[in-house]
Amino acid sequence: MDTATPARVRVLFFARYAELVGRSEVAVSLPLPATVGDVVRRVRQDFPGAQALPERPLAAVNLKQAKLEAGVQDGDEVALLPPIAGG
Amino acid sequence: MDTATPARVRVLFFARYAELVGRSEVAVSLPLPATVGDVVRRVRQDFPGAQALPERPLAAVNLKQAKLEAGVQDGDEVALLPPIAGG
Amino acid sequence: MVAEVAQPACGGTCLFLGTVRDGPDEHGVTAIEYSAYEAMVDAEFGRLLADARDRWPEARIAVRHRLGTIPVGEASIAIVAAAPHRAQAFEACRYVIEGVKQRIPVWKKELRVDGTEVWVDPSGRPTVRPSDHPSHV
Amino acid sequence: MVAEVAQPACGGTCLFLGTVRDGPDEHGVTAIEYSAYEAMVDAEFGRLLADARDRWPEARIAVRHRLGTIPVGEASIAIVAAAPHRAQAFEACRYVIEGVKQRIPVWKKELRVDGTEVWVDPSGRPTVRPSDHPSHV
Repeated sequence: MDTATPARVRVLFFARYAELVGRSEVAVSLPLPATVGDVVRRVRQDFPGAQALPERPLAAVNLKQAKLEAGVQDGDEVALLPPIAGG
Repeated sequence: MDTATPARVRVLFFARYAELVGRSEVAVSLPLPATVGDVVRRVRQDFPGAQALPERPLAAVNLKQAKLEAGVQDGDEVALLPPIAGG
Repeated sequence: MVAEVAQPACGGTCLFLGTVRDGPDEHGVTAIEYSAYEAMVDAEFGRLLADARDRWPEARIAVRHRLGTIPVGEASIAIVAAAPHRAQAFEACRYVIEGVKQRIPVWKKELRVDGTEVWVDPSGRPTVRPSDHPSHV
Repeated sequence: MVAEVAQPACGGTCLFLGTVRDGPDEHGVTAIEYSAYEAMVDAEFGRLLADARDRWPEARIAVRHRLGTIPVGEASIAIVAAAPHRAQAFEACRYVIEGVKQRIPVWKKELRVDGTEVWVDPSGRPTVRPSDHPSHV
Protein backbone atom coordinates (compact mmCIF):
# COMPACT_ATOMS: atom_id res chain seq x y z
CA MET A 1 0.00 0.00 0.00
CA ASP A 2 1.25 3.47 -0.88
CA THR A 3 2.13 5.06 2.44
CA ALA A 4 1.61 8.51 1.04
CA THR A 5 -2.11 7.87 0.41
CA PRO A 6 -4.30 9.09 3.27
CA ALA A 7 -6.16 6.30 5.02
CA ARG A 8 -9.85 6.60 5.62
CA VAL A 9 -10.89 5.04 8.93
CA ARG A 10 -14.31 4.58 10.52
CA VAL A 11 -14.30 5.40 14.22
CA LEU A 12 -17.07 4.02 16.44
CA PHE A 13 -18.05 5.27 19.89
CA PHE A 14 -20.03 3.29 22.42
CA ALA A 15 -22.01 3.81 25.59
CA ARG A 16 -20.67 6.77 27.60
CA TYR A 17 -18.25 7.74 24.83
CA ALA A 18 -21.08 7.96 22.32
CA GLU A 19 -22.90 10.24 24.76
CA LEU A 20 -19.82 12.45 25.18
CA VAL A 21 -19.21 12.82 21.44
CA GLY A 22 -22.90 13.05 20.66
CA ARG A 23 -22.68 10.47 17.89
CA SER A 24 -21.77 6.84 17.51
CA GLU A 25 -19.62 7.00 14.40
CA VAL A 26 -17.33 9.39 12.53
CA ALA A 27 -14.91 9.03 9.63
CA VAL A 28 -11.38 10.39 9.75
CA SER A 29 -8.66 10.57 7.12
CA LEU A 30 -5.01 10.55 8.10
CA PRO A 31 -1.69 9.97 6.37
CA LEU A 32 -0.10 6.55 6.65
CA PRO A 33 1.70 5.14 8.50
CA ALA A 34 -0.68 5.85 11.36
CA THR A 35 -1.50 4.22 14.66
CA VAL A 36 -4.66 3.83 16.74
CA GLY A 37 -3.21 6.56 18.95
CA ASP A 38 -3.04 8.88 15.93
CA VAL A 39 -6.71 8.17 15.26
CA VAL A 40 -7.60 9.01 18.86
CA ARG A 41 -5.65 12.27 18.71
CA ARG A 42 -7.34 13.21 15.44
CA VAL A 43 -10.80 12.47 16.82
CA ARG A 44 -10.20 14.41 20.05
CA GLN A 45 -8.99 17.38 18.00
CA ASP A 46 -11.61 17.41 15.25
CA PHE A 47 -14.91 16.63 16.98
CA PRO A 48 -16.62 18.75 19.61
CA GLY A 49 -17.25 16.70 22.74
CA ALA A 50 -14.48 14.29 21.85
CA GLN A 51 -11.99 16.28 23.91
CA ALA A 52 -13.72 14.70 26.89
CA LEU A 53 -12.60 11.24 25.73
CA PRO A 54 -9.59 9.89 27.58
CA GLU A 55 -6.23 10.29 25.86
CA ARG A 56 -5.63 6.56 26.10
CA PRO A 57 -8.97 4.80 25.73
CA LEU A 58 -9.41 1.08 25.30
CA ALA A 59 -9.57 0.49 21.54
CA ALA A 60 -10.38 -2.21 19.02
CA VAL A 61 -9.44 -2.47 15.37
CA ASN A 62 -11.65 -4.63 13.16
CA LEU A 63 -13.44 -6.24 16.12
CA LYS A 64 -10.30 -7.06 18.08
CA GLN A 65 -8.70 -5.17 20.98
CA ALA A 66 -5.62 -3.28 19.85
CA LYS A 67 -2.94 -1.22 21.53
CA LEU A 68 -2.71 2.47 20.78
CA GLU A 69 0.65 1.73 19.14
CA ALA A 70 -0.95 -0.69 16.66
CA GLY A 71 -1.00 0.46 13.03
CA VAL A 72 -4.17 1.24 11.12
CA GLN A 73 -4.86 0.74 7.43
CA ASP A 74 -7.28 2.27 4.99
CA GLY A 75 -10.77 0.91 5.57
CA ASP A 76 -10.17 -0.14 9.17
CA GLU A 77 -12.92 0.07 11.75
CA VAL A 78 -11.52 1.58 14.94
CA ALA A 79 -13.71 1.44 18.04
CA LEU A 80 -13.15 3.41 21.24
CA LEU A 81 -14.44 1.39 24.16
CA PRO A 82 -15.37 2.65 27.61
CA PRO A 83 -14.25 0.36 30.45
CA ILE A 84 -16.02 -2.94 29.84
CA ALA A 85 -18.82 -3.71 32.26
CA GLY A 86 -20.69 -6.68 30.85
CA GLY A 87 -22.14 -9.76 32.44
CA MET B 1 -24.03 -44.00 84.39
CA ASP B 2 -22.81 -47.16 86.07
CA THR B 3 -19.75 -48.24 84.11
CA ALA B 4 -20.28 -51.86 85.12
CA THR B 5 -23.64 -52.00 83.28
CA PRO B 6 -23.30 -53.40 79.77
CA ALA B 7 -24.24 -50.94 77.10
CA ARG B 8 -26.62 -51.97 74.36
CA VAL B 9 -25.73 -50.39 71.01
CA ARG B 10 -27.43 -50.56 67.62
CA VAL B 11 -24.97 -51.04 64.79
CA LEU B 12 -26.00 -50.11 61.25
CA PHE B 13 -24.34 -51.27 58.03
CA PHE B 14 -24.72 -49.55 54.70
CA ALA B 15 -24.15 -50.25 51.02
CA ARG B 16 -21.26 -52.70 50.50
CA TYR B 17 -20.92 -53.33 54.22
CA ALA B 18 -24.56 -54.36 54.47
CA GLU B 19 -23.93 -56.78 51.60
CA LEU B 20 -20.86 -58.24 53.33
CA VAL B 21 -22.61 -58.75 56.65
CA GLY B 22 -25.84 -59.84 54.99
CA ARG B 23 -27.94 -57.50 57.12
CA SER B 24 -28.28 -53.81 57.71
CA GLU B 25 -28.54 -53.74 61.49
CA VAL B 26 -27.44 -55.73 64.54
CA ALA B 27 -27.45 -55.09 68.26
CA VAL B 28 -24.41 -55.65 70.46
CA SER B 29 -23.91 -55.46 74.21
CA LEU B 30 -20.57 -54.56 75.67
CA PRO B 31 -19.24 -53.43 79.04
CA LEU B 32 -18.61 -49.74 79.56
CA PRO B 33 -16.42 -47.85 79.14
CA ALA B 34 -16.31 -48.81 75.47
CA THR B 35 -15.27 -47.12 72.26
CA VAL B 36 -16.47 -47.24 68.67
CA GLY B 37 -13.42 -49.42 67.99
CA ASP B 38 -14.63 -51.88 70.64
CA VAL B 39 -17.99 -52.03 68.86
CA VAL B 40 -16.27 -52.76 65.55
CA ARG B 41 -14.17 -55.54 67.10
CA ARG B 42 -17.24 -57.08 68.71
CA VAL B 43 -19.17 -56.99 65.43
CA ARG B 44 -16.33 -58.48 63.40
CA GLN B 45 -16.03 -61.27 65.96
CA ASP B 46 -19.68 -62.09 66.49
CA PHE B 47 -21.30 -61.90 63.07
CA PRO B 48 -20.52 -64.13 60.10
CA GLY B 49 -19.48 -62.04 57.11
CA ALA B 50 -18.48 -59.15 59.35
CA GLN B 51 -14.88 -60.38 59.41
CA ALA B 52 -14.70 -58.97 55.90
CA LEU B 53 -15.32 -55.46 57.26
CA PRO B 54 -12.20 -53.33 57.57
CA GLU B 55 -10.64 -53.15 61.01
CA ARG B 56 -10.85 -49.36 60.92
CA PRO B 57 -13.98 -48.38 59.02
CA LEU B 58 -15.41 -44.90 58.82
CA ALA B 59 -17.97 -44.64 61.62
CA ALA B 60 -20.72 -42.40 62.91
CA VAL B 61 -22.31 -42.22 66.33
CA ASN B 62 -25.83 -40.79 66.54
CA LEU B 63 -25.71 -39.36 63.00
CA LYS B 64 -22.29 -37.72 63.33
CA GLN B 65 -18.89 -38.97 62.20
CA ALA B 66 -16.83 -40.25 65.12
CA LYS B 67 -13.32 -41.56 65.60
CA LEU B 68 -12.80 -45.17 66.59
CA GLU B 69 -11.43 -43.87 69.89
CA ALA B 70 -14.70 -42.06 70.70
CA GLY B 71 -16.71 -43.48 73.57
CA VAL B 72 -20.12 -45.06 73.17
CA GLN B 73 -23.02 -45.04 75.61
CA ASP B 74 -26.01 -47.25 76.13
CA GLY B 75 -28.60 -46.64 73.42
CA ASP B 76 -26.17 -45.18 70.91
CA GLU B 77 -26.62 -45.76 67.21
CA VAL B 78 -23.26 -46.66 65.67
CA ALA B 79 -23.04 -46.75 61.88
CA LEU B 80 -20.22 -48.28 59.87
CA LEU B 81 -19.84 -46.36 56.63
CA PRO B 82 -18.14 -47.50 53.45
CA PRO B 83 -16.04 -44.83 51.75
CA ILE B 84 -18.48 -42.06 50.90
CA ALA B 85 -19.28 -41.72 47.19
CA GLY B 86 -22.22 -39.35 46.94
CA GLY B 87 -23.01 -36.53 44.62
CA MET C 1 -34.45 -24.17 43.19
CA VAL C 2 -32.99 -21.08 41.52
CA ALA C 3 -36.12 -19.13 42.43
CA GLU C 4 -35.87 -20.44 45.99
CA VAL C 5 -32.51 -18.71 46.54
CA ALA C 6 -33.02 -15.67 44.32
CA GLN C 7 -33.35 -12.20 45.81
CA PRO C 8 -32.75 -8.69 44.50
CA ALA C 9 -29.41 -8.31 46.33
CA CYS C 10 -27.97 -11.44 44.70
CA GLY C 11 -26.15 -10.67 41.46
CA GLY C 12 -24.54 -14.05 40.96
CA THR C 13 -26.07 -17.50 41.01
CA CYS C 14 -24.04 -20.67 40.55
CA LEU C 15 -25.83 -23.95 39.93
CA PHE C 16 -24.05 -27.28 39.94
CA LEU C 17 -25.62 -30.43 38.54
CA GLY C 18 -23.97 -33.78 39.12
CA THR C 19 -25.10 -36.15 36.42
CA VAL C 20 -24.85 -39.92 36.10
CA ARG C 21 -22.08 -40.44 33.59
CA ASP C 22 -21.12 -43.10 31.08
CA GLY C 23 -17.83 -42.00 29.63
CA PRO C 24 -14.54 -43.56 28.56
CA ASP C 25 -13.59 -44.16 32.21
CA GLU C 26 -16.79 -46.05 32.82
CA HIS C 27 -17.73 -49.36 31.26
CA GLY C 28 -21.24 -49.41 29.88
CA VAL C 29 -22.98 -47.84 32.84
CA THR C 30 -26.74 -47.66 32.35
CA ALA C 31 -27.69 -46.25 35.74
CA ILE C 32 -26.47 -45.71 39.27
CA GLU C 33 -28.29 -46.94 42.33
CA TYR C 34 -27.88 -44.43 45.14
CA SER C 35 -28.29 -45.53 48.73
CA ALA C 36 -27.81 -43.50 51.87
CA TYR C 37 -27.89 -43.32 55.62
CA GLU C 38 -30.83 -41.02 55.26
CA ALA C 39 -31.14 -39.67 58.80
CA MET C 40 -27.44 -38.82 58.79
CA VAL C 41 -27.71 -37.29 55.31
CA ASP C 42 -30.23 -34.80 56.72
CA ALA C 43 -28.11 -34.08 59.80
CA GLU C 44 -24.89 -33.76 57.83
CA PHE C 45 -26.46 -31.51 55.17
CA GLY C 46 -27.61 -29.28 58.04
CA ARG C 47 -24.05 -29.05 59.36
CA LEU C 48 -22.54 -28.61 55.89
CA LEU C 49 -24.90 -25.76 54.99
CA ALA C 50 -24.31 -24.15 58.38
CA ASP C 51 -20.55 -24.28 57.67
CA ALA C 52 -21.15 -22.73 54.25
CA ARG C 53 -23.29 -19.95 55.77
CA ASP C 54 -20.52 -19.22 58.28
CA ARG C 55 -18.06 -18.76 55.42
CA TRP C 56 -20.38 -16.88 53.04
CA PRO C 57 -23.00 -15.22 55.27
CA GLU C 58 -24.57 -13.40 52.33
CA ALA C 59 -24.98 -16.53 50.22
CA ARG C 60 -28.30 -18.36 49.93
CA ILE C 61 -27.89 -22.04 49.21
CA ALA C 62 -30.21 -24.89 48.29
CA VAL C 63 -29.37 -28.56 47.72
CA ARG C 64 -31.22 -31.63 46.44
CA HIS C 65 -29.74 -35.13 46.36
CA ARG C 66 -31.76 -37.88 44.69
CA LEU C 67 -31.59 -41.46 45.88
CA GLY C 68 -32.60 -44.73 44.24
CA THR C 69 -31.86 -45.73 40.66
CA ILE C 70 -30.94 -42.83 38.38
CA PRO C 71 -30.31 -43.49 34.68
CA VAL C 72 -27.30 -42.14 32.77
CA GLY C 73 -27.77 -38.51 31.79
CA GLU C 74 -30.00 -37.58 34.70
CA ALA C 75 -28.85 -35.41 37.59
CA SER C 76 -28.35 -37.00 40.99
CA ILE C 77 -27.54 -33.77 42.78
CA ALA C 78 -28.30 -30.09 42.30
CA ILE C 79 -26.75 -27.28 44.32
CA VAL C 80 -27.64 -23.62 43.89
CA ALA C 81 -25.81 -20.76 45.56
CA ALA C 82 -26.91 -17.17 45.05
CA ALA C 83 -24.84 -14.30 46.44
CA PRO C 84 -24.35 -10.59 45.94
CA HIS C 85 -21.11 -11.23 44.03
CA ARG C 86 -20.17 -14.04 41.71
CA ALA C 87 -17.03 -15.18 43.54
CA GLN C 88 -19.13 -15.98 46.62
CA ALA C 89 -21.66 -17.87 44.53
CA PHE C 90 -19.01 -20.00 42.81
CA GLU C 91 -17.06 -20.65 45.99
CA ALA C 92 -20.09 -21.53 48.11
CA CYS C 93 -21.44 -23.87 45.41
CA ARG C 94 -18.06 -25.58 45.02
CA TYR C 95 -17.66 -25.84 48.80
CA VAL C 96 -20.99 -27.63 49.11
CA ILE C 97 -20.34 -30.19 46.37
CA GLU C 98 -16.86 -30.92 47.77
CA GLY C 99 -18.44 -31.31 51.21
CA VAL C 100 -21.04 -33.68 49.80
CA LYS C 101 -18.30 -35.86 48.34
CA GLN C 102 -16.48 -35.95 51.68
CA ARG C 103 -19.20 -35.88 54.30
CA ILE C 104 -22.65 -36.88 53.10
CA PRO C 105 -23.18 -40.63 53.64
CA VAL C 106 -24.34 -41.68 50.19
CA TRP C 107 -23.11 -44.64 48.16
CA LYS C 108 -23.32 -45.54 44.50
CA LYS C 109 -23.60 -48.85 42.77
CA GLU C 110 -23.09 -48.78 39.01
CA LEU C 111 -25.50 -50.88 37.00
CA ARG C 112 -23.96 -51.98 33.72
CA VAL C 113 -25.21 -53.15 30.36
CA ASP C 114 -23.67 -56.60 30.98
CA GLY C 115 -25.81 -56.99 34.10
CA THR C 116 -22.97 -56.55 36.59
CA GLU C 117 -23.21 -54.21 39.55
CA VAL C 118 -20.16 -52.44 40.93
CA TRP C 119 -19.78 -50.26 44.01
CA VAL C 120 -18.12 -46.95 43.19
CA ASP C 121 -15.07 -46.08 45.26
CA PRO C 122 -14.65 -42.49 46.47
CA SER C 123 -12.12 -41.56 43.80
CA GLY C 124 -14.95 -42.04 41.34
CA ARG C 125 -13.40 -45.16 39.84
CA PRO C 126 -15.24 -48.42 40.45
CA THR C 127 -12.39 -50.66 41.60
CA VAL C 128 -14.03 -52.80 44.24
CA ARG C 129 -16.44 -55.58 43.40
CA PRO C 130 -18.67 -56.94 46.15
CA SER C 131 -16.71 -60.22 46.11
CA ASP C 132 -13.30 -58.55 46.56
CA HIS C 133 -11.60 -57.97 49.87
CA PRO C 134 -12.83 -54.68 51.31
CA SER C 135 -10.63 -51.68 50.87
CA HIS C 136 -10.92 -48.49 52.81
CA VAL C 137 -9.51 -45.03 52.38
CA MET D 1 -28.94 -24.42 27.48
CA VAL D 2 -28.17 -27.21 29.93
CA ALA D 3 -29.56 -29.75 27.44
CA GLU D 4 -27.46 -28.13 24.71
CA VAL D 5 -24.20 -29.02 26.45
CA ALA D 6 -25.28 -32.27 28.13
CA GLN D 7 -23.84 -35.59 27.02
CA PRO D 8 -23.41 -38.97 28.69
CA ALA D 9 -19.67 -38.46 29.32
CA CYS D 10 -20.28 -35.23 31.28
CA GLY D 11 -20.72 -35.83 34.99
CA GLY D 12 -20.56 -32.22 36.10
CA THR D 13 -22.45 -29.19 34.87
CA CYS D 14 -21.90 -25.70 36.23
CA LEU D 15 -24.36 -22.95 35.37
CA PHE D 16 -23.75 -19.32 36.20
CA LEU D 17 -26.48 -16.71 36.08
CA GLY D 18 -25.62 -13.05 36.35
CA THR D 19 -28.65 -11.18 37.61
CA VAL D 20 -29.49 -7.50 37.71
CA ARG D 21 -29.06 -6.58 41.34
CA ASP D 22 -30.45 -3.98 43.67
CA GLY D 23 -28.62 -4.43 46.93
CA PRO D 24 -27.15 -2.28 49.68
CA ASP D 25 -24.27 -1.21 47.36
CA GLU D 26 -26.75 -0.03 44.77
CA HIS D 27 -29.16 2.86 45.17
CA GLY D 28 -32.66 2.03 44.08
CA VAL D 29 -31.81 0.36 40.80
CA THR D 30 -34.92 -0.67 38.89
CA ALA D 31 -33.25 -2.00 35.75
CA ILE D 32 -30.02 -1.99 33.79
CA GLU D 33 -29.79 -0.96 30.17
CA TYR D 34 -27.19 -3.10 28.41
CA SER D 35 -25.54 -1.85 25.25
CA ALA D 36 -22.80 -3.49 23.24
CA TYR D 37 -20.51 -3.38 20.25
CA GLU D 38 -22.45 -6.31 18.92
CA ALA D 39 -20.22 -7.42 16.05
CA MET D 40 -17.24 -7.45 18.41
CA VAL D 41 -19.25 -9.25 21.08
CA ASP D 42 -19.74 -12.10 18.63
CA ALA D 43 -16.09 -12.12 17.57
CA GLU D 44 -14.79 -11.88 21.13
CA PHE D 45 -17.14 -14.61 22.42
CA GLY D 46 -15.75 -16.81 19.64
CA ARG D 47 -12.19 -16.14 20.81
CA LEU D 48 -13.07 -16.50 24.50
CA LEU D 49 -14.80 -19.85 23.97
CA ALA D 50 -11.91 -21.04 21.80
CA ASP D 51 -9.53 -20.14 24.65
CA ALA D 52 -11.75 -22.05 27.09
CA ARG D 53 -11.81 -25.09 24.80
CA ASP D 54 -8.02 -24.99 24.60
CA ARG D 55 -7.83 -25.12 28.38
CA TRP D 56 -10.62 -27.64 28.97
CA PRO D 57 -10.87 -29.65 25.75
CA GLU D 58 -13.47 -31.99 27.22
CA ALA D 59 -15.77 -29.20 28.38
CA ARG D 60 -18.87 -28.19 26.44
CA ILE D 61 -19.82 -24.57 26.97
CA ALA D 62 -22.76 -22.37 26.05
CA VAL D 63 -23.27 -18.66 26.72
CA ARG D 64 -26.15 -16.18 26.34
CA HIS D 65 -25.84 -12.46 27.04
CA ARG D 66 -28.98 -10.36 26.90
CA LEU D 67 -28.91 -6.74 25.77
CA GLY D 68 -31.41 -3.93 26.18
CA THR D 69 -33.26 -3.05 29.37
CA ILE D 70 -33.33 -5.83 31.96
CA PRO D 71 -35.29 -5.32 35.19
CA VAL D 72 -33.89 -6.14 38.65
CA GLY D 73 -34.05 -9.84 39.42
CA GLU D 74 -33.74 -11.01 35.82
CA ALA D 75 -30.62 -12.66 34.45
CA SER D 76 -28.50 -10.76 31.98
CA ILE D 77 -26.07 -13.58 31.31
CA ALA D 78 -26.14 -17.35 31.51
CA ILE D 79 -23.10 -19.58 31.10
CA VAL D 80 -23.24 -23.37 31.18
CA ALA D 81 -20.19 -25.62 31.20
CA ALA D 82 -20.53 -29.40 31.20
CA ALA D 83 -17.48 -31.62 31.60
CA PRO D 84 -16.60 -35.16 32.58
CA HIS D 85 -15.45 -33.98 36.02
CA ARG D 86 -16.79 -31.22 38.21
CA ALA D 87 -13.53 -29.29 38.60
CA GLN D 88 -13.41 -28.74 34.83
CA ALA D 89 -17.03 -27.61 34.78
CA PHE D 90 -16.55 -25.08 37.61
CA GLU D 91 -13.26 -23.78 36.25
CA ALA D 92 -14.47 -23.43 32.67
CA CYS D 93 -17.65 -21.65 33.78
CA ARG D 94 -15.71 -19.28 36.00
CA TYR D 95 -13.14 -18.65 33.28
CA VAL D 96 -15.86 -17.63 30.85
CA ILE D 97 -17.62 -15.19 33.21
CA GLU D 98 -14.28 -13.62 34.18
CA GLY D 99 -13.45 -13.35 30.48
CA VAL D 100 -16.81 -11.71 29.80
CA LYS D 101 -16.11 -9.09 32.47
CA GLN D 102 -12.69 -8.35 30.97
CA ARG D 103 -13.12 -8.82 27.23
CA ILE D 104 -16.69 -8.69 25.97
CA PRO D 105 -17.58 -5.12 24.93
CA VAL D 106 -20.81 -4.61 26.83
CA TRP D 107 -21.77 -1.63 28.95
CA LYS D 108 -24.38 -1.06 31.61
CA LYS D 109 -26.38 1.97 32.54
CA GLU D 110 -28.29 1.72 35.82
CA LEU D 111 -31.83 3.09 35.75
CA ARG D 112 -32.91 4.24 39.18
CA VAL D 113 -36.17 4.86 40.95
CA ASP D 114 -35.38 8.59 41.16
CA GLY D 115 -35.17 8.75 37.36
CA THR D 116 -31.39 9.11 37.18
CA GLU D 117 -29.24 7.02 34.89
CA VAL D 118 -25.70 6.05 35.83
CA TRP D 119 -23.02 4.27 33.82
CA VAL D 120 -21.54 1.35 35.73
CA ASP D 121 -17.79 1.30 36.06
CA PRO D 122 -15.93 -2.00 35.65
CA SER D 123 -15.47 -2.56 39.35
CA GLY D 124 -19.23 -2.92 39.50
CA ARG D 125 -19.66 0.34 41.40
CA PRO D 126 -21.39 3.16 39.56
CA THR D 127 -19.02 6.04 40.26
CA VAL D 128 -19.12 7.96 37.01
CA ARG D 129 -22.05 10.05 35.95
CA PRO D 130 -22.38 11.11 32.32
CA SER D 131 -21.61 14.70 33.27
CA ASP D 132 -18.40 13.88 35.17
CA HIS D 133 -14.96 13.92 33.69
CA PRO D 134 -14.31 10.59 32.02
CA SER D 135 -12.23 8.09 33.90
CA HIS D 136 -10.57 5.09 32.39
CA VAL D 137 -8.97 1.94 33.78
